[in-house]
Amino acid sequence: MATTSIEKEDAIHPGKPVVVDRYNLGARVNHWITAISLILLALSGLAFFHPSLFFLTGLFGGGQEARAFHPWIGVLLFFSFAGLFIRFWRANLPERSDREWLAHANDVIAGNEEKLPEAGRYNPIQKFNFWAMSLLIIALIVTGLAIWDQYFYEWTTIPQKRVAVLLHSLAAVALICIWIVHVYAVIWARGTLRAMTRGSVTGGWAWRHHRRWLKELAERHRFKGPAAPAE
Amino acid sequence: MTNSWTDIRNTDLVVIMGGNAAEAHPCGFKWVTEAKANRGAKLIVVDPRYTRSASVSDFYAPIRQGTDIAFLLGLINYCIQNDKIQWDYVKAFTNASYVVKEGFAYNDGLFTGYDEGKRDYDRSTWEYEIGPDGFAVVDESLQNPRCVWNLLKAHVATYTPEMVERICGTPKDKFLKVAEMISECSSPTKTMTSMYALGWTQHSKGSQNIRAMAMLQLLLGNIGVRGGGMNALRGHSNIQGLTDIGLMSNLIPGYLNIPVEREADFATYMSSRTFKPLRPNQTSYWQNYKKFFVSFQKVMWGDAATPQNDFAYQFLPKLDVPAYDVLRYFEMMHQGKVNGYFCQGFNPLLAFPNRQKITESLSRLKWLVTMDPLETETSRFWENHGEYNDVNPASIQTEVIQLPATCFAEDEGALVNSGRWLQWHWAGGSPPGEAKHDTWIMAQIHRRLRALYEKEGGAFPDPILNLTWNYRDPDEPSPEELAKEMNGYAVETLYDPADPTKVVTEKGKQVVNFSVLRDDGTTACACWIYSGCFNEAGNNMARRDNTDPDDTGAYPNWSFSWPLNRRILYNRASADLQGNPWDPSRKLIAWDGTKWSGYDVPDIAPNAKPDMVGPFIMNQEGVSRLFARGLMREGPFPVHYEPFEAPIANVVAPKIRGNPVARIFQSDVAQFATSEEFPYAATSYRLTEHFHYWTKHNRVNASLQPEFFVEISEQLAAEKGIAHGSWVRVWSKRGQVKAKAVVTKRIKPLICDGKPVHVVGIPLHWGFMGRARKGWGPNSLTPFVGDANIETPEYKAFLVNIEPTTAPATV
Amino acid sequence: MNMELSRRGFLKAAGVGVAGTTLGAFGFSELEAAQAAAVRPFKLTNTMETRNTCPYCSVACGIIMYSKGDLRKGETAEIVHIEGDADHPTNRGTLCPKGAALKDFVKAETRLKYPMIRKPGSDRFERVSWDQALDRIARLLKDDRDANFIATNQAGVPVNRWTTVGFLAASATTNETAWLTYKVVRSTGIVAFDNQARV
Amino acid sequence: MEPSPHTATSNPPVSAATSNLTERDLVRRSASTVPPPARQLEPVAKLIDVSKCIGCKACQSACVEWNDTNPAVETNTGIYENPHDLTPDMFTLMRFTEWDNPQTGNLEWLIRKDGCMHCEDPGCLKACPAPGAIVQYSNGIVDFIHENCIGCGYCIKGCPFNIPRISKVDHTAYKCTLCSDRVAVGQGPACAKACPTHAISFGTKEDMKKLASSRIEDLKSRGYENAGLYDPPGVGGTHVMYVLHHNDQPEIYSGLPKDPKVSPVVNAWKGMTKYIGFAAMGLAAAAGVLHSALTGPNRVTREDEEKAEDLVKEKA
Repeated sequence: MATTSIEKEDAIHPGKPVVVDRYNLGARVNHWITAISLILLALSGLAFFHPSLFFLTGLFGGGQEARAFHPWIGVLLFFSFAGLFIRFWRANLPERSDREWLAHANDVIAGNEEKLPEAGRYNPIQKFNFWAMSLLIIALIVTGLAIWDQYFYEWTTIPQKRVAVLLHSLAAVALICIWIVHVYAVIWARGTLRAMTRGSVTGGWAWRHHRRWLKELAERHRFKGPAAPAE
Repeated sequence: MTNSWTDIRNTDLVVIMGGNAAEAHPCGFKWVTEAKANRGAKLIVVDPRYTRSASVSDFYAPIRQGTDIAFLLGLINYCIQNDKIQWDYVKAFTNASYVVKEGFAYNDGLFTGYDEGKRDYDRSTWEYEIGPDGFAVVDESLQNPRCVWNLLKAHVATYTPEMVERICGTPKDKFLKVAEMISECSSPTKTMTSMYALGWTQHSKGSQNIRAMAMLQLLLGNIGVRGGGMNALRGHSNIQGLTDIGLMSNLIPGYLNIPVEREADFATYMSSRTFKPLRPNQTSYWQNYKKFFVSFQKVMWGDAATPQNDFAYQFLPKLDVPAYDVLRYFEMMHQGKVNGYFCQGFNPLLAFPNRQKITESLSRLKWLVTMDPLETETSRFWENHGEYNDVNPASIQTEVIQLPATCFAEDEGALVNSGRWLQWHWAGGSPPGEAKHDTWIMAQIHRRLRALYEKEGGAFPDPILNLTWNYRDPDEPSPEELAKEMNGYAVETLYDPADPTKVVTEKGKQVVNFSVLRDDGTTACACWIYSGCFNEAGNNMARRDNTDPDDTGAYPNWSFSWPLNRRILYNRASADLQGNPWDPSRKLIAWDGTKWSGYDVPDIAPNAKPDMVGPFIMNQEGVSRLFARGLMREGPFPVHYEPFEAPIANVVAPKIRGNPVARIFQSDVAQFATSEEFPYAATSYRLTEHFHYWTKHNRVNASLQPEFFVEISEQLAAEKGIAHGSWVRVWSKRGQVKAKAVVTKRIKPLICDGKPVHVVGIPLHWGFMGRARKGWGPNSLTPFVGDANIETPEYKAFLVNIEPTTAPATV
Repeated sequence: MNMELSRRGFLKAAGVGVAGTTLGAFGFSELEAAQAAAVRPFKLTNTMETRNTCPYCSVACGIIMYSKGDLRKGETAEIVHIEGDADHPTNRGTLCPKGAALKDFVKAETRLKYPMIRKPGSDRFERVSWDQALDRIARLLKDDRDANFIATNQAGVPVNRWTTVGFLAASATTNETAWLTYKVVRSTGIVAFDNQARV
Repeated sequence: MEPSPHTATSNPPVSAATSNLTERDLVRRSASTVPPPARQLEPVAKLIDVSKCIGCKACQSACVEWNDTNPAVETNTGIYENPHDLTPDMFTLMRFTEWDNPQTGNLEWLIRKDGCMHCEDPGCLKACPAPGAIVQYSNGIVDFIHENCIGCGYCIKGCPFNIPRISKVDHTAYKCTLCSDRVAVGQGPACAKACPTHAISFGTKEDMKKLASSRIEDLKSRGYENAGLYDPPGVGGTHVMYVLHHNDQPEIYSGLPKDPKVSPVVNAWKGMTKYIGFAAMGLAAAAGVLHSALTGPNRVTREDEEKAEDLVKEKA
């Protein structure tokens, strides 16, 4: 049984129901900064992506403002996501069991989790999302800098900029798709959102979705006081 | 210019040599491109650099600076050898057939009469043989060995294509191609125009450069015809006007002369100015000299100029030297012999050679007055600008008074262009601050000086106290009033000499033109050649009717062209001895059996018979001069002399350094370098993005060409380890400059007398005032020597050395 | 005064009629009421035109200066634009890079505005009034002329010259300025009189 | 005498003139659609005859003065180009190339006036995301409307000629407008009027093509057998055309593209990518909705909680 899927802050609060700490305050703040940045980036970026969405620049005060804010938000996103990455990259390393998990894709979609191998802190789809986001954000920041003419015009040639802007839009589309999956998954798997709001999940949620993680925590006696409140 | 800018459209071949019209006169150069586009004209450029003119040429030939005479005499030799001469023209309209006095000779680079001690000639043998009838002897068969034709033929025989290559560095095949193209214009129906500028004048033998081309043009029959001529592209907007009005040491307006000491009285002065015709029936228009002179004196001193006092002849100064030209005067200043100096719109600190000497000279003045619309380096010569003007203000005791003048946009009056058009312009803007018109400033200086003389008396106040000053507002004479003085007016009512009852001009009225001027004091006229510009018909300079019958390019009703609104000088020469145009498609004027008429004002009496009166009416002979008589100081024919600083010795006269009659001051001789010390041949020039030292004050032009640079060949750059765009130091025996290096294919080493010669090009637009980056001008490097006839400094050919360096300290 | 010219007649006169035709072909003869234009408003509208000549080289291109304010009505006039005069036979509206930027010569930051004097040994100019400057000049001239005027040479011939003060005239002043300068300078006996023609 | 036709040479009007270029005359408007124009203006063109150009930079000077720009005073870097490149304050630039003609052995100094080509199929307009920031009039002029520009620089990527530049001052894109304000009142562009040698002419495109053919004939007679007109079809032709002495190798003129077209990358970006992008995002969202509908939410059950409690009890 691998041990890497446990984070420092993870802990079980015995009680009824069992509550499991999943994300501490730092992780949650970090996540939400990232999330808000991403949403703002998507809104401003989509405004440039297609004329029918140009009205979205109004959210930022106008086209000039949207154009000016977008790359700075991108920089924020990059560093913010880097924080998440440093926190969670270990827990997202692929494992042998992931393959077996994925082999039951039908059961994943159908929600027949009982038929799946027990997942660790993250299941393979989450891991995929994590790595895809990481790679796409790197791609976006690199291509974004290449087309950030205000400061980096001289750094690239125009043909490079053209490729960059194409890749940037493709990467953004991909990222948005992944984001949609991510958001959907949170909504679909009820009880998930509180992990990023209150920082904890119920034992049942952990049992259902990340049983191996829960077992491991229990195994290692990562218990904290009785029924812990949110904080 | 003998012709006008708009006439260039009529040409078949444009030769740009000694100039760079595309860069220095772009809008005039338009007419070259028009001739090319519409007539299939060709353009030849001969220049040490492949210029922007060359970039649109049909043929480019390189030449070493300062060797134009060899090239041009080579062309003359080619035309003679290949019988490419417009014979009818040459025989009828030049002095080819005139027989020269016994005793005249040319040997080893010198003509007869040279005095090495005086650096001057006794020119008495440089004359025609005068027959018993008092007229010059001619041999129309051209057989006489002493006739001009045969002397010329012998004189130019040295300048073979091989010799041209040896002196000029122009490859023989390129020279021959140029010669072939040019010689085609000996046909009466093919015309070549010569466009030159300071590339020919700024040499110690500049006048002879121009003469050499003029001779070639005469041999080809290209003077006085449409699309032909000798076209001096003058540098400044009114340099022609200031020359015409004679703002020079030795001139009176209209090319009259200030007396010299030996002309103690008026009679003596006039005795050498009778201008008797040298051939029968000739006009010799200068016979009217006295009319023009007396009318000038009348306009100056009015009632104080009377027949009894020889029209105030003694009010004029008399010269003890040929001229107090600027080189002489700065030499005097340097010697501490000058106390005060005025610079009116002139920037000598950057315009005169050997800047170190200029700075020292200005520092020895007691006072300096500058009048300019802009900050000039001259008015701040005492101010320290680090390396760019390394002086100590505390040690300079010159008082400097800087007066703000208006610029063109705030000023009204006429400017004379290269084509002699007097174009009136109007003011459209208000002057900044307290800036004043030059006319106001000059009037104030006069009025205050006059008041002091009235009050205190003093040295010979008469010419000041009697100066005509009857202007409506004595504090600021109006441009119209001044223009009317130049046109001239009747002091007394003028009657027709042929019919004394007939009034020609009422007293006080403007004269119609100079034909009515008198030598008895009844007319006043400031500048006879301008007469007609502002007569009773009004201000003819303000005319703006641009109709041009038959598209000849004459535009006869646009402004006024001196003399008499004539657009092409010597236009009588456009027709043959019967008065028919040499080229019917380019008719200018023609003889209809009783009179001359056509598109231009005939440059001859309208009833002068074509087979009798020669076209060159200002010459006593009535013909043009291939042989200049004694009018040029170096000799009646041009000779190739090297610049004072030359990379090789004179091939045709190895013992002679420089021009043997150019004036040199003893203090400057030590500062002439040899090619051993300073191996590279430098030349200076303008760039199209700038106008002299003015436009560096202008944000737009400063951005178009921001920083001082020098141009060198890739070969020299490699030899010296100079990188493209890096800093170099260029120094001569007189000073140094630092500049960016433009390494270019457009300058290539030339092989002269077997030796490679590297050219260093130094443009002239930077100083330490204004908007552009600080820099230097080539005058930090150039030698203090001028042309033998007119003292134009030798800016175009001198020696320098060059090496990589670091950027100047920023100030 | 300078606009009573034939300039609108130039198209006919100089055979550039095609230009007129060309313009017609753009549809400019239609003068229907237009919607708000997207293009920049034409900046010369309601300016004053004055004919002048480029002060640089001797091609002497015709120029038209556009100003706010009319000098002829005694108003202060500010030049806002300068362009080639299309009616001029030589330049036909064209201008070189210097001429095209003439406005910035007129408005250069280094235009002089006030008389200044730099005292001997000083490192700066000081502003003075015109009267102070001109009286000073007249005094300097008078004193030097009286001290150094040469009335006769050794042979007793009147020569009436003054060699210790020189006058260097310009190259771009008008004929009228040149002539007045000539009068004033010549009347004093100054012989060191020269101009830019020599260089 | 004048070759005809050429630049409209009459002096500009000073009395109020009606602008002839209105929104009604737009044929394209960036990031928007326009109704078909009520009238078709005659297509115009600027013809730059490189063989007549003397590189004097009068066009640059006139352009600065007319457009009230403020180019910087830079340095000399060993070349004649100044400013060193097009800038938001320099819409046109003389580019100089010293070229040794291998056939003749002669040096040729090729001087090309660079600036907006006013493509019939403008890449900048195609790339522009801001509605109405770039417009094209039915006479062919492609103009930037600064009020609508957001300064994103997409036009730079869209342009096959590397022309637009973004101002660091107002963060909008600048380029030659073909002096649309002048053309609108019947004047030619400032550069064409100033050009001393009439190397720049302006008129109807048809007339300019005729003028070009007479120039090409002249050049051929002078030995430039490859002289020709540069009116690249890859961008639908341009409303700024060149007469080149060596039309077979336009790239020797400071890199004038031989067969310019809007980059396929740009076409992919502004074309397929949009559809694919919307499709992908839509699919992702739709998949979610569908999945949700089919499977319903994935809820934690009471049983799961108990299991967890059991586990905790067991291990605690």
